[in-house]
Amino acid sequence: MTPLVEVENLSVNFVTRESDVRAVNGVSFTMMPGEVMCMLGESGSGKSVTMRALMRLLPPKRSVITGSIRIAGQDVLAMNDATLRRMRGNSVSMIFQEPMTAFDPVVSVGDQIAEVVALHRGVSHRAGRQRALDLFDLVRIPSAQRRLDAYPHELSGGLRQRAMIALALSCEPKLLLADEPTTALDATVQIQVLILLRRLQQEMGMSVIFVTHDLGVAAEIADRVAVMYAGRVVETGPVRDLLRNPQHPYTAGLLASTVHDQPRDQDLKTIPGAPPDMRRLPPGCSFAPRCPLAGADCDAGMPPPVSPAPGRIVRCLRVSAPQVEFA
Amino acid sequence: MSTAVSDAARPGAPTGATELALPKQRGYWGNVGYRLRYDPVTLCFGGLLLLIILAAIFSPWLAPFDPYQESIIRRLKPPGFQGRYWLGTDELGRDMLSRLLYGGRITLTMGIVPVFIATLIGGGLGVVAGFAGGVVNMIIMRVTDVFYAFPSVLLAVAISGAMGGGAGNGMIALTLVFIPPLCRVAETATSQVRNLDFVDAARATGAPLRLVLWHHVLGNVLGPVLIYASSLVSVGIILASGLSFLGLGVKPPEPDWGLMLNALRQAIYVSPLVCAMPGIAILLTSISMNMVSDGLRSAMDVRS
Amino acid sequence: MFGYVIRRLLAAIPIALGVSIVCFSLVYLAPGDPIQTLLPPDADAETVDRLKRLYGLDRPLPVQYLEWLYRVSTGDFGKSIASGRPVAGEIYRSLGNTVLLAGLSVLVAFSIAFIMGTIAGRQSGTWIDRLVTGVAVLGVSIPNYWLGIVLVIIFSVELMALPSSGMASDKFDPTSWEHLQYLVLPVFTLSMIPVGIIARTTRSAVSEVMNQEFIVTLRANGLPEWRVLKHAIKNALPPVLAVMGLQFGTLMGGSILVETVFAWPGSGYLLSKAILTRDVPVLQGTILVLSMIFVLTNLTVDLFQSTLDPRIRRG
Amino acid sequence: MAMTSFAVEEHDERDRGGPQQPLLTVTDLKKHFAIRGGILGRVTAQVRAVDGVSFVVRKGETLGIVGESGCGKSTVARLLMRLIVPDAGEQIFDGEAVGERGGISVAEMRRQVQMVFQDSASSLNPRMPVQNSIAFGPIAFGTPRAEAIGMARELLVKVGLNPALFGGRYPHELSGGQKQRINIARALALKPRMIILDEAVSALDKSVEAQVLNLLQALKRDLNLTYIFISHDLGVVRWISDRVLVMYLGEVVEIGPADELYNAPKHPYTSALLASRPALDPDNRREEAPVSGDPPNPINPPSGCRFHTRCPHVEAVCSAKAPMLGHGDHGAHLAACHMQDPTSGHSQAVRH
Repeated sequence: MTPLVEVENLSVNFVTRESDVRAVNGVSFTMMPGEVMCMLGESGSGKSVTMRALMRLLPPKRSVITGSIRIAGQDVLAMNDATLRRMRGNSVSMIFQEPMTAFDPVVSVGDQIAEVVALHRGVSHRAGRQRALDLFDLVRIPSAQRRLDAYPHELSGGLRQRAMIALALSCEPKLLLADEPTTALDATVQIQVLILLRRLQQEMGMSVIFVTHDLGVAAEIADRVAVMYAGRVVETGPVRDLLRNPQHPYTAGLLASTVHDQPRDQDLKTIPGAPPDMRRLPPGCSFAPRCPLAGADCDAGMPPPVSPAPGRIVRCLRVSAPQVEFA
Repeated sequence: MSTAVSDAARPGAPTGATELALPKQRGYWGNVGYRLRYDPVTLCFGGLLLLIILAAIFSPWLAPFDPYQESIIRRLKPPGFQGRYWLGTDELGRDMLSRLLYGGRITLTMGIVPVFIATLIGGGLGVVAGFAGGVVNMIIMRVTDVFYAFPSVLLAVAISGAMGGGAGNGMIALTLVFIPPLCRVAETATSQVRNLDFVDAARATGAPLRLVLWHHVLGNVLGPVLIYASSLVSVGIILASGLSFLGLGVKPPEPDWGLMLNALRQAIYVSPLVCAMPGIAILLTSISMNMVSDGLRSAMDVRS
Repeated sequence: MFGYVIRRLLAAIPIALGVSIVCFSLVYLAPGDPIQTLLPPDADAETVDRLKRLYGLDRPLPVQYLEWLYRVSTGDFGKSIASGRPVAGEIYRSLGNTVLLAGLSVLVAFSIAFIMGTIAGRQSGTWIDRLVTGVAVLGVSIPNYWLGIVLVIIFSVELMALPSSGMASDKFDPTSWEHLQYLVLPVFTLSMIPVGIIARTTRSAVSEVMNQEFIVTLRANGLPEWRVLKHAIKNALPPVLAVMGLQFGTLMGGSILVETVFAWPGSGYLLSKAILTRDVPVLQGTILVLSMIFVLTNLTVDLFQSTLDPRIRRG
Repeated sequence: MAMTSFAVEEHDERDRGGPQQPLLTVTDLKKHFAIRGGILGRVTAQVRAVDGVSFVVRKGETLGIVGESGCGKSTVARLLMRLIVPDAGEQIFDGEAVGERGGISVAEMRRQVQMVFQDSASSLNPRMPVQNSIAFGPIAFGTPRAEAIGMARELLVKVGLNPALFGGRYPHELSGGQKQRINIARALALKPRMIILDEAVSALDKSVEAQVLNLLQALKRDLNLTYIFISHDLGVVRWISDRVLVMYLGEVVEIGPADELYNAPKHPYTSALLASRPALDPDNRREEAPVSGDPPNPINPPSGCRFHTRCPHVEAVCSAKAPMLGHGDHGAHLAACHMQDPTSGHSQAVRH
């Protein structure tokens, strides 16, 4: 089987007069059709920027994208505008964190979906609305007919996100990019949306890249996890192995510091310090300043990727060392 | 010290170094000044504005002639006349340059004083309305709405027209015109700031209201109000000249720019260039004022 | 929606009453006895007394106000001191000309400024944005009475291409160039300020919308740029239309300077003549009518805005 | 540097009733926000943001409050600080009624109870160096300026920030975690006895969240503090709280000791909330959502038990009659559910 997504050495710089922010520095990964990959990382780690770079949605004047992106065999960075537009919303689509701001506030949700369907399928607006109705049933929006004419602000948070998913699935994409789609939702609604997405992914057989900062969400939905730190993928692997046996000190620290039924009378384990300033990255491994295992050799350069087990890639000089014990 | 959590993982780690290397701390106004220094357009117009204001202040020393000295023989002479009347003479033979310099004093005063007074009154009312909320807010804002329901030129003309014109009445009229918009801007800014958590946090200390207002609200409201007021100065100058142009402002023979424009209108067929001059003076002043105000606005925008 | 309309209408009533109080009190702002401002200066004492009783000036102020309000609402604005004719008729004759001038100016301004502002807002930060912003600043900085004079100097005095003032005849005929050419300079002059203001508003509204998240969604769904722009304009339009309505109202009252320059026989010109002759009944009546039109325009704009933006209706 | 000012005080003269007297007792707290509409702008609906909330906080404990957005937990925090005025309810602070004659004044109560807000950015004055923000409270109560700034710098050390590096900075020059440390320092400046933490760690990254939680626990030990910890994150609440209170649509549905409530929830809503947590184990994924739909709008909430529209155990009695939370000792595990009341007529009601 050929990979659906191949990203190689992707870098994104945001250039302003005052600074040059290196949001993504050399991200590489491949994805098979039908696979669900979670990009896991904290705010500012470059996961959302990577998503947007995949669809070339970053402001062209202020951002410089280098490296290569191939989706379904096509070179995304070399596409002309017309080809790019045919890809967007059609074979590749996207869901956003805040469905309130992701919909046009003055157009009804039904019309917004119909517009996209009509555009890509070349059908009438009426047929587009019919398709929107079917999609609303697919994502289990109750009283779908009535909700088609609702404006975004008239829907509850959970229904808005379901409508957003309906919009993203309207042209049966091969690849769905989901940028923290459940972060803004309440706990009881988040699990509903996660289960819905998992079911739809299996039924439609599409690939999903799911961006999140929440390990629990990753555990619920991912086949594979890529952990990002300071604009780099520091570790990838199958979700089970990675959560049970994290290799990179950052992944281990993140797992340890996530509050989940730890004993109450003990301090939580923490990663000291704060993520680096993306304008002034450390010379070597960007995690070295916070890492309990770091030594002088870590400042020499970015550690090369090593593979301690099949399907796993880690960028750390200490991976051959025994199990990382976190302070 | 048991509670302190170290910010650096290991001694001598680069974390500490990057924190020390942060840009110099300038504070808010320092930052505004820093940004303004790199904004050549605003600096240029700011310089021009300063020049105009200085010229107005020092007009008695700068003006080559008495601005009231009439002469029948040298009426409406073109610029450069006899090498001494650089900008020519007006319909009564008075030196244009001297009159424009002196006129700056009157016109600028007519434009700036009402804005200043209106900022104090309207801004104050707005802050009170915004912070107090409830009935006080309703009373102040409803009265404001009534005055807002007049087009500004019309209100200025109506009040000064009914009061019988004159520079003083003109300024009163303009002050009344400017109070409602300033009140609105101050009210909006105050009620926005009032709802921010840091004001709640300050109230939650149990500190007296006046201290919360003074330290946490005013400082954050002042910026938007001052920016707006500075943009009103240009409107003030145009409106004040307009009133004089209609015969409702400054009375002859005072050398006000608007009044000069009106008087010279009769002479457009004879000496069009001279006729255009007072207008150019008004235009240069108001455009520099607007540009400086815009520059300030973007320099004071914390987000960018 | 219906409730919203009724609430807006009801909210306009106190404002309209407030406006009428301000207009009523204009007479009392004038120095001296208000009766003097209503009479020619050479009137004898007996006439003064008779008129005082006639106008009810010997009664308490609130009573006077209510009587005045009643008279005004029946269309009786009193008689002009200068011409002796009823003020209502004078206003009626001039109002049409001002509506024509102000309406045309706002339409011209809107068409130019909306295109300018949209282009600038879409490409904020570029040289074209700076150019548009510069033109907009010029528009609001220029004293339009002076611009009128300059245009007269250029087009009437130097080029002799267009008439400098007045109107061809009392009856306006929009098909005749003879009539239309009198409009060219005043309309151009009067549209300068609204061009500046509308262009600025459009620019900031469009650039704000273009920075919103949903624009990314539209692009992420493969919509071509012109359709993205269509969505952006639909979002930016309500505030811009509100400003446009406001400008129409402002020009109705604010054309006084430009009408004076071009001797355009509108309500502003009427007002400026009334000021020179201290004709207070005309002054009061004209200002009342113009400000009421302003209140009505604002109300219309409000209601129109709510049909464009579904979020407003709830509030 | 003298460190005496924040050391543990053996005897706090403000402590009136001794360790047995609750620090805070809240009874039947209510706040309804009016929605105006219609032709005359009459009140057409009420948002029942907080509708009859009662609880007790003992000296030295941490009470966690959990619930989804719109359940009224943040409104409770602001009501307790009197940042908004309650419509009804009694609030007794260490034996004295707040804001009533013969009791304790609101200003005095505020000195002893402080609050940390969720949004670390907007809760600091952008035009003020952070040490001045910390010193504002003490200065307002008459501490000389220099002394208050000195105290502020000591507090910076206490929350793990170097005063020489951070004291003079403005909020926009700090990271989210650093800002939240400043907010904690500010809350400590008046030496309060109680701190209300309203989603204080929710906006932080996981790795920073754990640091701040450890800091909060350490401060509580060192300074004899009492916390009300409000959050939507069940894991965090369990770790930090001694007792937990669950809110749904403005009402308390369950209250009890943390471990008991987490291990054996009594209210179906609490069970659903706990079951909605992602599993952290890929082999044990949730197949079915515990409840469907969004939480209902707090405007005109459902009749009877407010959870009955989403509850898997719903019966006729649930929409007809509102269940009571009941009373019990401090530390009792109570739930407002008909299934807990043998006399309610619910078929699954517990038998005693």
